[in-house]
Amino acid sequence: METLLGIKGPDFVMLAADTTHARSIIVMKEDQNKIHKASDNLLISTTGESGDTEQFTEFISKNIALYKMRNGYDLSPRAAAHFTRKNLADYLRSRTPYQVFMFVAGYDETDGAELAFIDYLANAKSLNHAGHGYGAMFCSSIYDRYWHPNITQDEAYDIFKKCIVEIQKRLVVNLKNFNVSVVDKNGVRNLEPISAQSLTDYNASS
Amino acid sequence: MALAEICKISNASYMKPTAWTSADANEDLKTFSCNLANPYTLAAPPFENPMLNLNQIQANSGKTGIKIDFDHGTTTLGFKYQGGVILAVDSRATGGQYIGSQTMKKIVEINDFLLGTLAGGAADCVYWDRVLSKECRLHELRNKERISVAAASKIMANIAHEYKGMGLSMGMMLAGYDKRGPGLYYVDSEGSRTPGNLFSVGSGSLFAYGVLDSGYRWDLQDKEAQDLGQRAIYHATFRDAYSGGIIRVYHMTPTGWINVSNTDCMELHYKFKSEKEAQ
Amino acid sequence: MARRYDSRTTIFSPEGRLYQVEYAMEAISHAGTCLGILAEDGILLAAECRSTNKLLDSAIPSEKIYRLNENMVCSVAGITSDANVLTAELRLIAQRYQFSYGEVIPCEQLVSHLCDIKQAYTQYGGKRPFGVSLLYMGWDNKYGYQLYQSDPSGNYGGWKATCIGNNFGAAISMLKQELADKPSIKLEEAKDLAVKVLSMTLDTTKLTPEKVEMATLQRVKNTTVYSVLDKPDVEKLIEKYNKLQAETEAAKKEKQAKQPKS
Amino acid sequence: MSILAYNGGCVVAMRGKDCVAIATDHRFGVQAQTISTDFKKVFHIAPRMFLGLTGLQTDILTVRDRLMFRKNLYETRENREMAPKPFSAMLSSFLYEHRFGPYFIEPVVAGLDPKTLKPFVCNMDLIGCPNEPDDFVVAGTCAEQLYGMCETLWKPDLQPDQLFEVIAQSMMNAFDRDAMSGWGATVYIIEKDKITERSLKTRMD
Amino acid sequence: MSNLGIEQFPDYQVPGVSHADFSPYESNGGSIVAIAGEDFVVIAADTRLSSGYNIHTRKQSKLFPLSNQTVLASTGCWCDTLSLTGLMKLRMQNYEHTHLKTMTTDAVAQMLSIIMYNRRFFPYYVSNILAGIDKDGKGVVFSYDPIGHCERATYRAGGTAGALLQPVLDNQIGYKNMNLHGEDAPEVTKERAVAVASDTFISAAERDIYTGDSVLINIITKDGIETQELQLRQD
Repeated sequence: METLLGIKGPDFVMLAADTTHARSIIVMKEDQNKIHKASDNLLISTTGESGDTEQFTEFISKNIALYKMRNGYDLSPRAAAHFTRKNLADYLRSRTPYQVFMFVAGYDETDGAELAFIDYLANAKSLNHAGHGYGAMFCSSIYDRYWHPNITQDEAYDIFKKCIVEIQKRLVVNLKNFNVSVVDKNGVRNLEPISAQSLTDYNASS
Repeated sequence: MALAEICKISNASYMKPTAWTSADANEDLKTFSCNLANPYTLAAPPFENPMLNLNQIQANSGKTGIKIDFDHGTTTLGFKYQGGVILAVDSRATGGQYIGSQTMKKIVEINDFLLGTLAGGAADCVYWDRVLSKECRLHELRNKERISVAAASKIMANIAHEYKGMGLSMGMMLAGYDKRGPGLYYVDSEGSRTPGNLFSVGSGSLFAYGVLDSGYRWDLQDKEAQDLGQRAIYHATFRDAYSGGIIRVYHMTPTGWINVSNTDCMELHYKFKSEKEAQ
Repeated sequence: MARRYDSRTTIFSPEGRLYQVEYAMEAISHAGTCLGILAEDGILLAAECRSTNKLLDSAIPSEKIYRLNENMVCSVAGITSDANVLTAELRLIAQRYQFSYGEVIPCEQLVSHLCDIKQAYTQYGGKRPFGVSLLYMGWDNKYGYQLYQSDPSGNYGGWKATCIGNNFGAAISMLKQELADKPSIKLEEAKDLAVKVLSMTLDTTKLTPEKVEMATLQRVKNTTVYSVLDKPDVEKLIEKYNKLQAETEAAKKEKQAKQPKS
Repeated sequence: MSILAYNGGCVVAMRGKDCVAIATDHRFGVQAQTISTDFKKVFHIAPRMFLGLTGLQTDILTVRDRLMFRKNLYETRENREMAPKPFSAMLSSFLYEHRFGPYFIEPVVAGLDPKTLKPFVCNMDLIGCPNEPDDFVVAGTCAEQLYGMCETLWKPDLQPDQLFEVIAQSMMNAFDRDAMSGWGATVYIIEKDKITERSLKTRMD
Repeated sequence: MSNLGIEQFPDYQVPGVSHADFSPYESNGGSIVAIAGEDFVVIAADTRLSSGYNIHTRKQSKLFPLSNQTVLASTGCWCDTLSLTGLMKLRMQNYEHTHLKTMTTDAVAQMLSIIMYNRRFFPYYVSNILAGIDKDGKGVVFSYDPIGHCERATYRAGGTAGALLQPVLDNQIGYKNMNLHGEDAPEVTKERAVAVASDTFISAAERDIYTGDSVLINIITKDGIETQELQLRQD
């Protein structure tokens, strides 16, 4: 029941992920960070089968780090996304398929910003805005409404606020808090988390 | 007819030598189209769990080649605001993945002051809405005053509850204007009935909610409210595969309903697109 | 004395040498010469092609210069059959990378990957090393134009210009002399230089187009263009070189003629 | 909801007079939800050859990558452009290797033979049974609708611009009757000396 | 159906055997098309009746003239079609005897919808298209889903090749996706309607094994029904 959100701007990619870690009906943890820093120009955010998420994310991050150590330069975000998808697709038809929904997001001078949407079947697509999980289904129409090609980071953050107000209003599961991170030319930065408190006076329709 | 003697069926009704009398014909006529006389009585199926059986038949449509797909309609919304009630719907009917129609009328005009929206099984909604409009007309004749939205929705809820578990699929909103002011009820085939200010029903409703909630206020002006309803349905048609066609907007005012617009969502898409590019 | 140590490819001799590797280097130095020159607007590979038998079917485009993938070409010196195995392996490595990462393999990674394989033959497995040295020219978006050379030991290095095969030592010193002063040269100059070096290293005095294969790699409108010079172009280059050579000959004779008188 | 219809989408290819046309829709969806409206299911494999893949999107990407792997090797080894006929044979054997755990895709190959410039269209089922008609091939969730349209509109020896008109109308009207495909379309007309790519203004519902 | 079968006797359960349930329906194939113009309507149906891969007959009309202004085309499970059309004729005869006038097309359309819904829990497996001239003399087409959801349209295709035919009608009659440069779609003439109906059937016969042999075309105008026949491929 977790939710991931992603927005790509001309020179940045912003990700938001809820921080609820639940097992069956119990919320075990409220500050679970689901956005993993794979390298200083790459973010990987994963949700899905508990266990699979950490395993696969670390497998990919370690391989990307190894590539950097071996060659002295980073994998481009597009190549990292392709590499991730290929591995997930290989595991799909193996004895131990991984059931994970992911975003691979990064920034690179030559390729620019890249947001790759990957689902558990290893269907993958580079998108301008996307979401994983039931909560994200409410947000796709908000993205359509408010996203535009040269969006700034503040506007993107504001769109996330609108989405999270909508999720907290309509989704049956209570996702109290969302972590937000952004990757751009000066690397990876964590922004102010968006939670129910921080949205109390926020008016979505303004 | 020796065999008939042995099996002792020679004097059964279907073995009568005489020709079919007109009484028998009428008897058959009554049994096979009984719901014409009394709309509540539908033919009983020869098995007790029609929902399970119908689903099974639809499931192995691949093997048997029998493809029974009913028309389903999928994105409808309605909300109350200071100027009355706005209803907005799409017009796509799909049987499985095949688009049966792009011009279905998913808002059923029950009477001048009552509208019903249609989501889920198209035939179910249309049939029972027709029964409801009959009941409402009878109410007016009996009581010399228009039926309240609450009472009308109660009739529909009771009908739905009567057939609960038999496989009816309806998710409808009843909007109207009566002495208590604008009324909006959600009634579905599970028999649940609740009043409310804002509803969206159908598989496209998730996408409609996104835009609807972020734009909805009680003090919207009429034009703003109509555009909001239309825009919310447009976003549903863009994202949901089972929604599309023409976006119909109705406005329930104190003096009855008005069909505000019937716009093809293709025009809307390219209009909104150019507006955004202009920004 | 050394004979006893050279039968096993993976054994060091008392002087600390791997004879099989050195013998391989030796074999290569008798093979047809290949040289590569890095220019600022492209790279050049030139090779002396020894099998000029008229009966040969001209189906195979060239037996010294092989294309590896979109952005890389290599030229081989040594045992051609070994070379075929290595170039096939190079092509596979390149495609495996493209399959995993969705982009073309950077030049250095392809070369280093092959050299790991070559090195394995000098340390375990008991099989003889590949008797092949290769020159690689390529382009990638990390370092632009690159020229690499690798030898049977599995060692590789990046070069501005280099040569392998027959008379490679003389060729390298000539290249060093020609290029030492200039920071970088144009591809056209590189072609003339290549013809000059080749004619010097070839045993036969006269250089003919059949004996020379030349290919260039350039980056035009962000696609890599690999073109093999056909016979007439090589002809023109050789004539231009011969004319230049004749003039310098004449000038030198004249200087000699003037000098003894004084 | 068969797995071939999980992501939706459709491709059609037609033969014309010394030219071929291949068209694809743009939808990438997961069941009812449309995720993206710019996923073209046709890939430019060789200068005069296109490969269209419909079905499960993950297999579309995997099959494309693996075929590019084999095609690149073929072309570097042979040092010449790969012709559609051998490419389809390669595709067919590649799919049959997974006979008992197949890739859930329906491929369409369209192109001109590099030497004879003869138009070539062919499609296969998910285990590589090749079908090479001389009129048109269809694949995707609205195959029935496409058959109806193509059968009615297609004529032999169409000129490139007529072929464009026929394939565009066939595709658009077919996927307007299918919930799972549409959301934009692109047509590629392949002639001996040039390839015209035109995207169509379609319904986006 | 299933509870009458073998599931009642667990000890007869043999693992691995797939029990072919008694299916109450059968698809007898056939396709139908209807196109309405200003004052006429064309309704056509093929004449092949089949079951599985066998052809019962090549000359079975699927058009049921209910009155001289209304024709019902019905394909699918032939037994359901017969009982449904029988019931319709019976009711219309009754209506005529009680009201001394034939039912208008709109009334027939509504009645058919109610009658089909009567079998909501054990539906008729039929694809119906009703065509006729309505009370203001205009050509009209009504299409139905198996449980009677009725929708008025100007053109419609149904039956096994419905999915093949409908997009062609959208394009050729509805002029969808055609750039009409502003002015609205030209009125369909009788000749064009018949021509398009025939062409669509020729295409359908190519690709759908249940459609073929010949096409019966009824052209309904206020002065009655005119019939034409078109030969199709017989394989």
